[in-house]
Amino acid sequence: MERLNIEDIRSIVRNLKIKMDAKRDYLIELDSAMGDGDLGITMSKAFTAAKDEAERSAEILPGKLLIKLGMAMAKAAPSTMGTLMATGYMRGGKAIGDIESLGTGELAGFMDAFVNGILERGKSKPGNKTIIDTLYPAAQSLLQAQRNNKSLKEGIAEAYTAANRGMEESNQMKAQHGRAAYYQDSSIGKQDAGATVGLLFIEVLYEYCR
Amino acid sequence: MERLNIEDIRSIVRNLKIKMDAKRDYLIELDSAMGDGDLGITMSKAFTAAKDEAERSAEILPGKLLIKLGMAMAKAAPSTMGTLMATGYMRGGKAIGDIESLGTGELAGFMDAFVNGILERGKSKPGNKTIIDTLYPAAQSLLQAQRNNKSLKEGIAEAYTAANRGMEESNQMKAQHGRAAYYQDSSIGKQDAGATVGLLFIEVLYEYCR
Amino acid sequence: MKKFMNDPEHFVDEMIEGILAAHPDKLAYAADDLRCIIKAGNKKKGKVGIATGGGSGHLPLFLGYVGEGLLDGCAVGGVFQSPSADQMLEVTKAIDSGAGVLYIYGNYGGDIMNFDMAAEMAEMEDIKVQQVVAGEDVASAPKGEEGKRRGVAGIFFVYKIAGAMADALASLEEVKRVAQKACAHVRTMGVALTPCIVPEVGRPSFTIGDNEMEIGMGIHGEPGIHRGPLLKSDEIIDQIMKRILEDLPYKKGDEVSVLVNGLGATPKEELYILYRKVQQILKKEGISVYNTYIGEFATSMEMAGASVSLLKLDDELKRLLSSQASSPFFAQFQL
Amino acid sequence: MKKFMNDPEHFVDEMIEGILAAHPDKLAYAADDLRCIIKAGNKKKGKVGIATGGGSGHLPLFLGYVGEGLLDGCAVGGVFQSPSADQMLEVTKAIDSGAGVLYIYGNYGGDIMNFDMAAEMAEMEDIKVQQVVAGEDVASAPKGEEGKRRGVAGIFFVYKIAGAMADALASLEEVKRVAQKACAHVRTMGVALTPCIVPEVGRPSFTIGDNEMEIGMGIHGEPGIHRGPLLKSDEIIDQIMKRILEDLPYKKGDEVSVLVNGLGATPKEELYILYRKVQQILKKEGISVYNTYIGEFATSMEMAGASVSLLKLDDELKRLLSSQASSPFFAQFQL
Ligand SMILES: Nc1ncnc2c1ncn2[C@@H]1O[C@H](COP(=O)(O)OP(=O)(O)O)[C@@H](O)[C@H]1O
Ligand SMILES: Nc1ncnc2c1ncn2[C@@H]1O[C@H](COP(=O)(O)OP(=O)(O)O)[C@@H](O)[C@H]1O
Ligand SMILES: [Mg+2]
Ligand SMILES: [Mg+2]
Ligand SMILES: [Mg+2]
Ligand SMILES: [Mg+2]
Repeated sequence: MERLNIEDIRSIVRNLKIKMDAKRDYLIELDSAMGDGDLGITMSKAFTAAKDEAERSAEILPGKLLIKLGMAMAKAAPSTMGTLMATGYMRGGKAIGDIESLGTGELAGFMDAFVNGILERGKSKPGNKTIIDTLYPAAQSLLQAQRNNKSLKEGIAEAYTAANRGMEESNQMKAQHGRAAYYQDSSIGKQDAGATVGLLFIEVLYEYCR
Repeated sequence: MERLNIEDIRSIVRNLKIKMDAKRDYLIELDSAMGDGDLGITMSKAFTAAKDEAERSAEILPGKLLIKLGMAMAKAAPSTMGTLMATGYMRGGKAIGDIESLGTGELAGFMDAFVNGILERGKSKPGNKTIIDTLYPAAQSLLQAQRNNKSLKEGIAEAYTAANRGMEESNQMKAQHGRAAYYQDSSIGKQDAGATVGLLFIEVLYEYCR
Repeated sequence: MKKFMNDPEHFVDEMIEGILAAHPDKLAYAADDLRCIIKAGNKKKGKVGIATGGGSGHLPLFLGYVGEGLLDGCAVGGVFQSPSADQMLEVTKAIDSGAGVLYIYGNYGGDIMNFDMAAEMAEMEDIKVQQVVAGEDVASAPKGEEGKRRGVAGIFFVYKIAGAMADALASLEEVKRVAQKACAHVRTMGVALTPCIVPEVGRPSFTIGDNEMEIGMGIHGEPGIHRGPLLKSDEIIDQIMKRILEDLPYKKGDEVSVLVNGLGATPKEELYILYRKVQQILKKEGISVYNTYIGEFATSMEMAGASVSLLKLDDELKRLLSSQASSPFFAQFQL
Repeated sequence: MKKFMNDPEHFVDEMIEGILAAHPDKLAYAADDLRCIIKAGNKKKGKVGIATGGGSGHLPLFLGYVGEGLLDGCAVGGVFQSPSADQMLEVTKAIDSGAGVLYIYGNYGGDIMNFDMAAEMAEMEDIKVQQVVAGEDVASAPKGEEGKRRGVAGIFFVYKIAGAMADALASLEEVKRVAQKACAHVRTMGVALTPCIVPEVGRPSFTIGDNEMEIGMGIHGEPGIHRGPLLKSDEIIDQIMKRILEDLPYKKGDEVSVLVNGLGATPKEELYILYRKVQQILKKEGISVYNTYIGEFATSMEMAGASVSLLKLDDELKRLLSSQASSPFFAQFQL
């Protein structure tokens, strides 16, 4: 697969819902350790809403559809992660404009805007033990792949590797945002729930394009 | 010992306190099964108050002292059993008047008035699975002993036997009063906490005069 | 036993000290005894005094209803224990302004005996005393044996009605009459999910399975009419409302005030989920709701559970229920 | 999990249905969305609208403070979840009467992001919006990092003060100013004894030993500053008061309003035992108590625990605090 068209996006959203449902209890557990334990529920809700919206919507332009998915998620799951995800989809969708399919470059542009939207809404930056710490390396890796003219499949595979590395590194970070920040130094060494969601997000892309 | 004088009464009250303290948990358990589980606490409080009053009071007439003990108990332990006990002491003390010591006859008079006071205050009668079902047979037995000119020791021994028999019979009765009444038929076969207090009361007398 | 307390023996007295410290302009005590709570300030000349009393552990019952347009005094017992006749007498003496005193309390053996003793003593001191014993828990005795029923949360209505009547300077007989009318018009049934712990006992006086509930259980853990698996809340309310409605009975065209009472640990969120179904049933039955009270009105410390009470209104009861009232534990603007 | 409920998924909506059914003359909803709660009746011309919002499971927070002399609207989230920016916007539109809208809410990431989004959207619709984020839990971040502190029960004071100011038709800037002043003058610290269960999760999100307590724990179970064996209540208050007093600091000669808040399962009896010690300490420190609020003002469903909040008063705050206010969950006569 060289490019992702509107039907690929619908399939990926469906797969994201399946993945989040499957990881529901796991995310609850991670979020319970340093948060309020709802992340499994909200991610499952958010991506169910996104999938429903993707199926309902007759939209034919990827950018427009992605914005709508974000709006649906914002309504369905207004938690920290739900709101950040929604912001990411809306900014990412807006960034890719009216193109009909996504290759490495468009995906890189989408992910870059996605990450910047989250940074702005959450007033955070890389290194603070959040979802950013898996998504930002993935986006950077995609931008690099674009510069190197890598194929979509290659680009995503590298992004997945980068996200996995980000996940590992984030484990050693100290939480600065959200409920986890109250754990201060004792957050070091623990796995961040939001960063895990970021990794799962890239994982689904990777599994789809593999 | 042929007669109980004021110092005997002080000793018996002390022994009653010791007995109730020793049986605290047992009474709590019995009262928990068909009541609110406080009986061990209130009896311990009531007789501690009675003992303290007996030690504090310079009273030399048994009747007067017994009335004071009742008043002290009413203040210290105004639960069902505390109030009934208090009423018993006050009525019993009043009944024996100004005598200086108690033989079989005076004790029978005391116990008879004691029981009648409880019946009046509690608006109950024998056979309703209450403290009455151990105290009433004991009082009746003492009245009989008086008619037969039995010694105090003999009279009390017989009263203790009567109270024990009353205890057994009361187990088969159905509760009609207080919290236990809510248990209806399922109270049959269970041991009444108040009747147990009645038995302990006679038991202390018996052990003192034995 | 997870309680905020110091020595269990001082639980009640420290609680009262806290209450008096928090509301010094509203509450005071008589006869140098912290457990003889009375309204602060001057007595209203010619007003019937209303006294209540009962065990601690049920806040806002009982002393929480001492206030404007409510009660004048309360004898406070140990946890789940009656106060003493002595204490009731002291409260009676402190609140009597010559118009007599009405005792309103729940139908429990210990309380009855002590209030009886107190009434006898008060009469010896030339204070007119009348008594109204509230008992409206339909689960505690069958129809026809209403006199055996326990008093639970519905006593709130009796206080409110009698308090308003006394505030209007009605006679002792009149205040007693409306209190009795309120008693006759109110029915309650409850359900318990967990036990509670009496501080001095230190462990639950009964147990209830992890997935069990007991319908009809009393506020001291007295047995109810059915123990079984925890049902959906709508099903529980179906059972409770059926028993309440057919007991009085409450009929099509009636107008009621509804009290959904939490026993302690049950959150308000759940009380409103319960009320939702109560209201649906009343609507179906053609019974209209004048107003609602939803919250904690009679508790059992940290027991989880709830009860539903209905008061059938007529013009007089409605007028008395609507009047303004306030205490440190209860505030109502004129409805 | 012993809760009165039907399907956990409908917990919040059924709760709101119950609330609206119980208080139809007091509360309504906007935009055909039950979770957009507003005051029933007409808007007061020229009055600044005050909106709040936050997760469910904290009653009377947040919607319980929509009422006379208090707030005008509330966006209601799922249990412990922020409501959506959309819902906040709908509430904003419904309560604006031209004088602008003030958002007052607690310092939680999800709420901030959504209120930020809502404010951006409202401005696009030409509604003036200002925000005040309340955060006063001294256990949640050290002095010097006040901006990181969680908002807990003390937000009640901010609502009361801002609500009274808005009721007097002050401008948006003025209402914001007094709300900020209240925030600056209030400090809270709490202690938790047991966890609570989010209905849709079905099990406690944290555990705490049978004889343990956690001082400083947040209302969603956020970590506190010390977990250890359950101490006597006077010792707990000693620790809490020390931290609160030295934080602002509250000093000799100050006058305060005190809030002792129950987290859910803790009975009023215990709250008063806690207050008793609070009052003793304040007396010793030469800090006088203007009035007290003791009860449930911000809960975590069936969590056992409590918090203490102090509001340092000046003449303006005292005047605003004293004014009459009423909602289905809170009633105060003019002090
Ligand atoms: N300001 C922020 N910016 C980016 N990510 C954040 C921020 N705050 C929290 N997060 C992420 O959100 C995750 C928690 O999400 P969620 O469970 O939805 O939060 P909550 O339940 O507190 O609303 C954290 O693990 C972290 O990765
Ligand atoms: N009306 C009554 N007359 C005589 N005895 C009674 C009466 N009601 C209850 N009792 C006795 O009191 C006992 C319970 O006493 P207690 O625990 O003090 O009651 P409570 O805790 O309900 O006030 C019962 O076991 C019974 O023997
Ligand atoms: Mg979370
Ligand atoms: Mg008992
Ligand atoms: Mg008792
Ligand atoms: Mg959350």
